[in-house]
Amino acid sequence: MADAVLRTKKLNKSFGALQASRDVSLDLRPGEIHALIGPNGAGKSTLIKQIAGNIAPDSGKVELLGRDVTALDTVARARMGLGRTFQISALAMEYTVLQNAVLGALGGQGRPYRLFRNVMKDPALLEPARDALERVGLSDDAGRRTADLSHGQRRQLEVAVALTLQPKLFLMDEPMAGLGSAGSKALTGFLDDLRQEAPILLVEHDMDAVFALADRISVLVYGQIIATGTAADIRANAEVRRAYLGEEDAA
Amino acid sequence: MTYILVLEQILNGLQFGVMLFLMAAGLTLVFGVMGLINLAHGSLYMVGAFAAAAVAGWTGSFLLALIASLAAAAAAGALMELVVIRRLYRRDHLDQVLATFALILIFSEGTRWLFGSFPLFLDVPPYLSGPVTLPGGIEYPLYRLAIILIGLAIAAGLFLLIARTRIGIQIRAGEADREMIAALGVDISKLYTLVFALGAALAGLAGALVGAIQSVQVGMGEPVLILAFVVIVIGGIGSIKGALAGALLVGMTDTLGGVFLPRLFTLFMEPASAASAGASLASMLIYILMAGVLLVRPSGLYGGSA
Amino acid sequence: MKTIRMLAMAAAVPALAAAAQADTKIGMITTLSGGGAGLGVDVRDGFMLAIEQDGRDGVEVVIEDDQRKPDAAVQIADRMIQSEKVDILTGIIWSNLAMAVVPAATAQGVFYLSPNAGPSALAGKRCHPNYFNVAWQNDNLHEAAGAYANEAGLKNSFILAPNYPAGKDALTGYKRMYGGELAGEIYTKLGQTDYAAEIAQIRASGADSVYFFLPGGMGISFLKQYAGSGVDLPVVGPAFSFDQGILQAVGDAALGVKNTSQWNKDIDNAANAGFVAAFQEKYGRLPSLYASQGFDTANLILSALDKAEPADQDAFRSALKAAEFASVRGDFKFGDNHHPVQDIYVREVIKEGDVYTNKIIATGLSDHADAYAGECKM
Amino acid sequence: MLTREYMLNWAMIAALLFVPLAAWTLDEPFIITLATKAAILALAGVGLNIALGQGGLISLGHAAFFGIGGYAMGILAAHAQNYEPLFGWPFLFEGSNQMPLIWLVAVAASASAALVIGALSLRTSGVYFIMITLAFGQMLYYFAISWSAYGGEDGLSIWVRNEFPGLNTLDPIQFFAIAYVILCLALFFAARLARSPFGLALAAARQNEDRVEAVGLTPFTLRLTAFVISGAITGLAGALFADLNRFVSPTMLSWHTSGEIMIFVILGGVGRLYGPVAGAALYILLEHLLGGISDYWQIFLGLLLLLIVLFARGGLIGALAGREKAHG
Repeated sequence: MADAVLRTKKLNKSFGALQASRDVSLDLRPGEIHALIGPNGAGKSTLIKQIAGNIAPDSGKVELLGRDVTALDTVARARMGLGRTFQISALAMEYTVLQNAVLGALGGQGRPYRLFRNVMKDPALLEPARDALERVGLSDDAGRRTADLSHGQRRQLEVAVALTLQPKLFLMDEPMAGLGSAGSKALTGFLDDLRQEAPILLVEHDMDAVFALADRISVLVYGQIIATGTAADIRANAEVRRAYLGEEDAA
Repeated sequence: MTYILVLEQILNGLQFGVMLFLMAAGLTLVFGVMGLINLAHGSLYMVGAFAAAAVAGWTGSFLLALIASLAAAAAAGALMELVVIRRLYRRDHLDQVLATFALILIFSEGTRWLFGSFPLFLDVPPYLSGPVTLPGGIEYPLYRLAIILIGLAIAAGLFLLIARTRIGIQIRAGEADREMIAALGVDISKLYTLVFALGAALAGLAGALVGAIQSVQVGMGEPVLILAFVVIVIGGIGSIKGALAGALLVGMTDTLGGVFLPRLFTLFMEPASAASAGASLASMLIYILMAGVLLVRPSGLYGGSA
Repeated sequence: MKTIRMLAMAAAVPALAAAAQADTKIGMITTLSGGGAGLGVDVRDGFMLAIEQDGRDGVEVVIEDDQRKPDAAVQIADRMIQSEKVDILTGIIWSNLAMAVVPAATAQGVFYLSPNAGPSALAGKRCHPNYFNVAWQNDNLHEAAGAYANEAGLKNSFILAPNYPAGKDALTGYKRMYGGELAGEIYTKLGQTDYAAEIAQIRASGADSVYFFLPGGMGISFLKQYAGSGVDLPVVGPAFSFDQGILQAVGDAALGVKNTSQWNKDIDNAANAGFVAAFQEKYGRLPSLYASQGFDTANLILSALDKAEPADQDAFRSALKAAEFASVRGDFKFGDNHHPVQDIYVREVIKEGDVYTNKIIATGLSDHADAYAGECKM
Repeated sequence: MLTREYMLNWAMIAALLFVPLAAWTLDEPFIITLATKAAILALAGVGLNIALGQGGLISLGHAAFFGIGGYAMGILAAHAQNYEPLFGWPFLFEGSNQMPLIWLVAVAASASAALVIGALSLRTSGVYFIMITLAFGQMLYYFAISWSAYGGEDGLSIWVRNEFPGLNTLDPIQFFAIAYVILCLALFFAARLARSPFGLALAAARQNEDRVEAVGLTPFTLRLTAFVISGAITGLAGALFADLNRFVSPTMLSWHTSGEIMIFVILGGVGRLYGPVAGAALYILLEHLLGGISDYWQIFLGLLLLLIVLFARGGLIGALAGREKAHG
């Protein structure tokens, strides 16, 4: 699988006595949705942060598009084509929806050091921004203040901003959270199509969505990947049922 | 340069550091628990010194003067918290800076209005005046020795207070998580007033102790305030341990730098300009120290997050 | 139109709204708020005492607070010159403020009489016909101290001052007259309040005496800490750290210290006796050095006004230069650079009843002029 | 888009022009001087506001740039007046009393200082950033106090104001015109900057650092650029301020000056484009009016400031123009 878009090799990360990642190796192939699931505290956030470049692993490697990026920061990885949405919306709350999307387009374009041009009148930025909003269904809200959006709308905007970057892959941290069943369904349909554009590494708690969408699923427990496979494989995996689904049922 | 001189200077640095700690402790507590930048902390130092000078003038008792300084500064602190400060907890640092800057103006000019423009008199009591001879033949002022001991005792007391008492637990809880402490059923506004008054009392005591060997005058708090900020930033804001480490570091650096830098410069300059150039560098030294510490540890020596 | 203008003035300059037509306008810029306000208050009170005693019509004094900020002082001076059209400016306490205000003011044709600050530049290269110093050139008191040290047989002085121009001038002035060895020379941080480190160095230096220039609170701190240190070398200083206002805050620590001054309340002449009594009666406190300087400055102006109008610049200048007034210092005359040529005394701090004060014990320098007069081309 | 804030801004900038013009016809030069001071301090505030309001960088060390600008003026002018060459290599330079050249040097010097101070300080954030900028300011302050070649704490006095081609700068109204035009240019520049791609990214970094990184932009360089621009404008204001007083001293570098510039910004309203203009004008007016009331006027100043912080949130413009609307 030399053509994996993203690959982690034996990532290890400890915080004091707590080992948050234990020999984590996974990959993301073109055209797929690879879901990462696991109970709270399993180390999903830590893993995401190592992939995005917020924290450095103690050992192991992260490869993006075949290149070792372990030493690169988040900005460099974003520029290489890593489009990311956050678990807790990371948006400029004082801005309008459109401004947030334009910010994404500006990042994608990579030329922020222009001091005079009116950014909100630049067609090269406005067009991709409006397109992205259209695709996630936020066109009508383009002029609203982001802080005034509902929780679900903010998730949609996160996705739209990631779209403006025209990324080579998506890293989505619980995009369904707080969306409600209708919204969740709509986004599921959207992601279903999106995988053709770029593969998605999806961290998600909404099991319906995961099993509906994922080509492959990896299960993380206590910092370790205990199984990787198709939805059917995972459903059938006894260890997963014991370690993870069992707990879910009990809760 | 004899070893006695070096030892004496180390004691001086220690004494200065201990004094800074009394100022910095309140500042860092208030920041750690309430998230507040209080520029008016220096005014409380001044209030303590003026209260002590006034009471010493009336009664002639230094002990009463110290008690008065604690009481007056605590009262002024509590009043300040009740009337102004508690409206600022939810504001950003900018509003806090401006409001407490305004408090400096009010306190300074108010004090001048009450006590006049000339410095007040406050002296070391007879039983603490004069030098003592320490082991090793160092002659050292008894009063400064007393300051070191009082300061260290208070530092120990503070650590005990925070580690062992109910209030200490609440303070630590408040630093960690403000919502949680309310959930514990603690009357948070009372706790805040208490913490603020405690910090104020320490500042007031520092003002009184220092006032006896310095000049009790309007504006005396400001240079100390800046130093106290340097201390807590070096130590890591919110950390009492950091405040102590920072205070001693700043005290030593300032004292020893002032003594030894000019001497160092005489190695390659003529005496008069060496004295002047060395003194220039010495006056910038603690700021260089602070910038250096922050460059290596952006949240100070014992700081978690800003 | 006229009403509008009056309103505009009233709105902008309330302190001056009541300004009546006066023949001679004197602008006083001095420090009345914040740290150091005590000096400005004394200069003002001494000055106004003389104006009131004189009681003549046609002299108006406008007083403004400079907050000890150079830019504030410059702007007040601009206003007084441009809007108020003052004839004479005075009042500045600090050298740095004087350096900011005086050159521009005299260049605009106004007279400036300094009641306190005497930076060396204004006595030498930058001297100006319209600038008169009624107090001293900054080095004077230090030079007298150096001369006194020789006379007292001091051979190994330890000297210290803050690290800023006046501090360097002070030590330079002392060394100019002093003939002995230096056990040490230290520049401290401006505004420093703790002198433990310096005192330890003094103790270790083997000096036979200490000379210090630490104005304001710095001096109070130094003296208290020195007294508690057990070092008992004789201390000499300029009058600034032993003045009436400050002395009460130093207390016993200052007793017996020798200091140099061009004035003291026990100088024996009628003008001085009258001044001391009147000042005490009016303000309820003993006058300070600064008050005496303010008082002399006012009387000098009044004496010149007897002879000429400020508008007649040449005549008024000669009248000032003549200095025919009853100075509380006794004899007083100006040198060619318009700085005083005067006696400088050595005083000792004593206690009179409950009040700490000074008495003259010797004359440090007689008819002393400053060292920069030669550089003044006027 | 005729919002109240928009109209208020025009009213303010018009008032700042009208008052000195009126004073000029009424022959009240001092009011012109006050207006000039307000314009220059507002300019310093406009500079700080780029870092503070747009970038969210609470710098308590902007006096450093203000002072560097001031000393650039003082040193160039002093050498020009005394005919003492500033340096003889690589070419002979005798200083200058031409304002345009002085401004250029002031901007270059303060921008370089901001580059160094910013590059070091921006490694920290929050209160630590406030304090480290303060520390750098204090270093320069103490350095200037003991730098005897240029007057130390006595400062550096130049006897006449520097020259500007075609104008008589000693005439208060003409000097005011210079300051006013520069202020307007700076306001125009700041407004363009806020709406530019750079401004969008900078303000986004203030609101959410993660977001900016995730779209592939580096908050550090955005902030450093803002800090340098901010320092350069404040430095230019410093050069003008020194020329207004024909004097420069370490006071310009003290932390009080940093605090005052910050007060102008907060008084007017943080992040409001014209906030510093409103703030500086109000502060100078208060200082001037209260100064006549009593020796203890600073008590009233303090009380007023306190009331404004506590009860007029969003500063003067916030109180008059209402809550800030979403951008764009």
